[in-house]
Amino acid sequence: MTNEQTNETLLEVDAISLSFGGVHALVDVSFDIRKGEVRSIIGPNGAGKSSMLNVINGFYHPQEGTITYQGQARKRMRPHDAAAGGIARTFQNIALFKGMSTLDNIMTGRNTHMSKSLFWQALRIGPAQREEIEHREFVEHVIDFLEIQSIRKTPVGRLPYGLQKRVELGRALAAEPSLLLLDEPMAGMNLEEKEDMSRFILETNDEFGTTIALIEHDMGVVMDISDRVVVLDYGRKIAEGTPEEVRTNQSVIDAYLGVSHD
Amino acid sequence: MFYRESGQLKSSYVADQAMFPIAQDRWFVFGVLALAFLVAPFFINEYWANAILLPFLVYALAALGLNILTGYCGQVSLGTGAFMAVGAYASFKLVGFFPEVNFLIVLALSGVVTAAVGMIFGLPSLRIKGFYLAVATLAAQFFLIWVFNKVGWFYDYNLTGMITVRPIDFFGVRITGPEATPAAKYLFTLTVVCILALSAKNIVRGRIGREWMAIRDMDIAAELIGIRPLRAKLSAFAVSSFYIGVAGALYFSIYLGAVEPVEAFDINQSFYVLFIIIIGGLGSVLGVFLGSAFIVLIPILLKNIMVGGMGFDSGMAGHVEILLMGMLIIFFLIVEPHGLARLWQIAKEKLRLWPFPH
Amino acid sequence: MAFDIFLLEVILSGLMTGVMYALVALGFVLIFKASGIFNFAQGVMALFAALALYDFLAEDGWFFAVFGFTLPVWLAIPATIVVMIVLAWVIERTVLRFLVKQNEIILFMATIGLAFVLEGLGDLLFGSDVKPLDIGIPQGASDWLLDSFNLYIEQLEIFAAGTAAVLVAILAIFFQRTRIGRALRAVADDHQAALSVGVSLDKIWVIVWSVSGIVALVAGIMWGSKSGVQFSLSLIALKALPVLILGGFTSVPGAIVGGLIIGVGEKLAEVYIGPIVGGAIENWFAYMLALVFLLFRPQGLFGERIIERV
Amino acid sequence: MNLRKLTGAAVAAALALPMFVSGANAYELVIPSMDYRTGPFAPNGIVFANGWSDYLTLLNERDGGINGVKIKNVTCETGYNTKKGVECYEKIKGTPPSGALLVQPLSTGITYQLIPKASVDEVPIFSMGYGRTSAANGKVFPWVFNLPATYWSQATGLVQYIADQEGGLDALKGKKIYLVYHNSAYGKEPIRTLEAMADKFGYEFRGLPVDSPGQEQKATWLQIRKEKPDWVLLWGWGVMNQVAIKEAASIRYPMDHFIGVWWSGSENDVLPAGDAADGYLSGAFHAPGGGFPLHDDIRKHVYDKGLGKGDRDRIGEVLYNRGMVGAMWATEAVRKAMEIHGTTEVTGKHVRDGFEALDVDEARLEELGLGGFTYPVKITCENHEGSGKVAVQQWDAKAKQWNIVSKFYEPLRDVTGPLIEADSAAYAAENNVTPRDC
Repeated sequence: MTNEQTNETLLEVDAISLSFGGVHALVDVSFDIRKGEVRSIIGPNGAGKSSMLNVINGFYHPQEGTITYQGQARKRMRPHDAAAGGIARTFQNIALFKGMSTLDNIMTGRNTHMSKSLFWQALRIGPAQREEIEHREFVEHVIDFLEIQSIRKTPVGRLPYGLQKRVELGRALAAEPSLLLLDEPMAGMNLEEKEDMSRFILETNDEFGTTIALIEHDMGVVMDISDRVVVLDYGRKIAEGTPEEVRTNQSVIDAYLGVSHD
Repeated sequence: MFYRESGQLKSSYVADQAMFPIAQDRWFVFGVLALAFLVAPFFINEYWANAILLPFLVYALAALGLNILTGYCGQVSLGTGAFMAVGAYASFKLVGFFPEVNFLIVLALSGVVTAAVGMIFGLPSLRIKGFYLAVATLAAQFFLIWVFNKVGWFYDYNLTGMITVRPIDFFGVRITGPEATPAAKYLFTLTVVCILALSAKNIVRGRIGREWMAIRDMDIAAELIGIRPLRAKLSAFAVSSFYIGVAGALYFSIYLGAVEPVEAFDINQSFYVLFIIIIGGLGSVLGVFLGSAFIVLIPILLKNIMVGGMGFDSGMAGHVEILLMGMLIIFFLIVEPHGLARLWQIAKEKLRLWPFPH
Repeated sequence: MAFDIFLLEVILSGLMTGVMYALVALGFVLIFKASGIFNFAQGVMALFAALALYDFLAEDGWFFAVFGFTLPVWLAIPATIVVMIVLAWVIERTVLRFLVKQNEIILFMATIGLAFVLEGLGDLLFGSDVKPLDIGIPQGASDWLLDSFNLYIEQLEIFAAGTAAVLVAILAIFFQRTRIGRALRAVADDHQAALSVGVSLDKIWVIVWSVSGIVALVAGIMWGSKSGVQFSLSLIALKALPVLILGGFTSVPGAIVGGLIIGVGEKLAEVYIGPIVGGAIENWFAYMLALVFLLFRPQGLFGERIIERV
Repeated sequence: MNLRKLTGAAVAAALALPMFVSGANAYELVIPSMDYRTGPFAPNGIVFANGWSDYLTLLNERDGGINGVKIKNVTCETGYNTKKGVECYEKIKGTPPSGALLVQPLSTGITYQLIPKASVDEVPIFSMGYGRTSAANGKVFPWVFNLPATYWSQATGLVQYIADQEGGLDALKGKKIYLVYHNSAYGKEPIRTLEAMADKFGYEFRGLPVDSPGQEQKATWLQIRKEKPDWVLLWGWGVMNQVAIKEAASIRYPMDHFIGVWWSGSENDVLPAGDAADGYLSGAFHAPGGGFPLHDDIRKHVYDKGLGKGDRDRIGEVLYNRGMVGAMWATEAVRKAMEIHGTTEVTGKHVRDGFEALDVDEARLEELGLGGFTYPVKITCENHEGSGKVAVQQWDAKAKQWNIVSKFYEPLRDVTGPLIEADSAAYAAENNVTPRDC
């Protein structure tokens, strides 16, 4: 489906177990994400999908297992290491900075690429000024790409839901991520918005070669745009494979149809 | 009709990122500054300097500091009074040690000392949030004031426990004490406040400012996109305390000239500065000036109207003044909870559309 | 006097003082729990309540000026409660209902405005003199304890402790057993839920501010009996803040336990560490103590745990 | 009650308006009052300010002012707050036509603000018994007058009173004298003097600070109960006084061994404690009570005309008398200034000279209707304090009145002298002041 796909592994989670005070959110989950692919994580509510993303970018610290990212194995990821290493994400419940404009929100995505000291920023001449302009240019590309030029200076708190989701994607893209984690980017959208969003995701994957890990409930979308799918249920991996393989997998069907666990 | 941005196309990002992208705004600000720097000094008398403009400027600066922490970074602090005291005592000791050093450098160093102290007391912000943090900063407030009151070294072991400013010249012009002219005190303070306000505006619209706002709006999300909460919060505490420290040094050296820690820097001071930023507008540089004008000037105005204009007894006027002040605060909060800065903005938006209603 | 008796005395006095703090802190907790408002005016409300009570009792008050007689204590207290309920209603009508759903710091600021209004109003209505408040609460050392055990405990504070116990019991019954109380607890958890119980939000706010006003009256009586009713009474709020953070903003038992810990802690510090470092450390010590607790439990001793989600 | 006064004030103001217009051209003597009728210390501030203003009103009503020149009493509310005090001072100092002839800042903090300004603005500061003690040294502080007695003089006076009760200064050896003080510059003021005397007379001294405002003093009084000092001195203000007296009563500390500074000895301080305060002592430099001929004049010329600032039945309270006597000294200084300079159109500069030549002796007090009310005050170029004497008064809870129970003690100049010298020298050095010759 995508042209730049290779078999090189970008991220590998190995035997991850995560629990909160006796509640097992993830149990012995292992899978990998290859460079350049769109990898979907699906499963019923409460299957542990978001927890999985939170483990990958270091918000949750699993009790067991390792995460290998770009060849480097870690017991636990730390959020700013993840960000610095090129993992960016969007959130299930929009986590934009509501008091800031669209532009500023997306600019925060560039933060890990900026370095000029407080002193220069206070003066805002020379290096700090140049740095600001340079990153502004990049952000303008993202804005153009997502077709949100007209809301550039609007505080995001005032934007409709669909646009907020788009801005959030923009913030993640601005970081020029190697791995983009998308947590239900299309939840609550109408058909047209979903189509737009699918297009952006695919183009991102195509044009920039960004690897994408996607959580999505809309099976149609998942089957359309994913290269490979991993299915979680009650914190365990129950299936993995191409969309077709997963679609026909009996335990996946059971999980979605709500067949009771013994 | 005349106030609008149409026709003012930006051809570069520099122009688009300018502090006042709309030309009329720019001219307005230049006009105010020209008035403040070039005209006001010729008309200023002691009453205007000591009772109105100096407190207005000094509190605006302190509020700017607090607004960086509270308005931009979302960390509520009630330790402002004590941090002002740190700045004041630092400047007092520094002038004592190095009487020849330029006062601007003394001010900067006082700010740095305060920044260091502020960072220490900012450490709990990593674990403690919201009003819990606000009340925790009261620990700083009470502890620091106790130290300045108790440890003789800070007040040079004098018999009174008060510190009095030494005569200080700035490039040959006396700026402290009663011999300084009102114009000299005012211009010096105005210059410092303008430079620092400009820097603050630059900082808050750059990377660090965005980090602070990100932490304020959603600290977890900020952390997940790679902002380190520790660094962002502590840098906010440091910059904020720097400003408050400089404000404290000016408050002591130029505005009051003699202070006693218990009264001059007490908890009311902390609340006072907090009022300014809330009334003025959280997260707005313009807001601190509007807020400071409101909180510093309205009581004086009310008092002068009631005592001077209406012949009230001064005590009665005092009670009515408190009552009215409270009502005004509530009134403005109801009209515009986001402060005077937002009101100003709304007024401008209306003006932009004028004379058409929509 | 044996040393250990002195230690006991310090601890007991600390506990008693802690109860006095807790009485003030309780008012904060009630309002914060039900509406998320950090009510800065709580101290001034205590002052206002005490002033109103004094007015019903004294011959130089408005009540006497208008009606020509004063009220006995047992009538004056209910009358003051009515005043506080009216006050709560007025506050809801003129301030709170316009600020629903605002950011907590805005609401906080509004209560500061309210504090100014009440302060100015109190001064204008009742004057700023010190008013001795004596409603028959025993005061001075407990003779029996002092004579038989050489143990000094202030009677007023024993009385305050008893009152606090009764007050907390009543509050507990109110919250657990009455329909309105349950609605109040619901509103603390979720405003929508409260609406579905069929109690309107403005009514709930009036009730909670009334209850808090009554608690303020109790605090005002105790502190006013101690020092006379005067403006400084409103400043006891500052003594309640460390209690509040230590106990948690949302917990009634937290206010009591927090008060006891702060009371004992600061007294021990002042008596045993104070002389070494120069004294007057109890104020900041209380805050430091609270701060240390917070570092281990950021939501206070009994506060609701803050769960972070994305 | 106060709203009623508000209406009264408005009416009075309306009536007064034409008067101002008609008298616009006449020279007036501007004597300001920096009051505090709001804030935590208002209960005390109000009474003092009433005494001060009523006396000035009396002079206008009875005598037509001072030597025929009307007094213009400008009031300004400070709330006992330094910043408001600065605003007030700047506002009133230039009041036409005379400019402020003197200021009575009524707060330690504000006084310290104004001390350096006084010489530049040529407005004498009359910090009556408070403020900077070393300002008694007229060589360094030509514009500041802290008559009739400083805190340091008072501390030595109170210790002498203690010595008298114990049987002489020698008997102080081994006694314990504790000080409970307001933890501020004001409260810390007597510590050096008390320490110096402790070295000299061999008593044991300890200071117990209480943070402002001071509603909670349990820890302090538990320590006193445990260590049982022979005498306790109190340097408090506002609510701290009331609580301290109550706490002392609660631990059954003997009230007649408990002495307050003169700011801790008013009706406000003892009334809330009721009978328990009986026997409590405090410093005083003037008599309590409202039975002096001057009080009668105030009732007749001020209150009967409805011009009184306060309640009629509070005339003669301790702080009322203090405000009144302060206004008396201030106006006597103005009178003296007129005499020296031979003009009735005096300015602040003249009044400074008037203060420096102030000499209110027994005979003059008698004339003023204050015979025996206080002791004679004589100011010189180098001594701005005067005789510095202090007596002790005692509260009689039954009769609800204060009574002077001791003689007036001369200060121990050998104790205070060197301290004043040292502190004023330090001030002179810090501020490049060259002490003048006297």
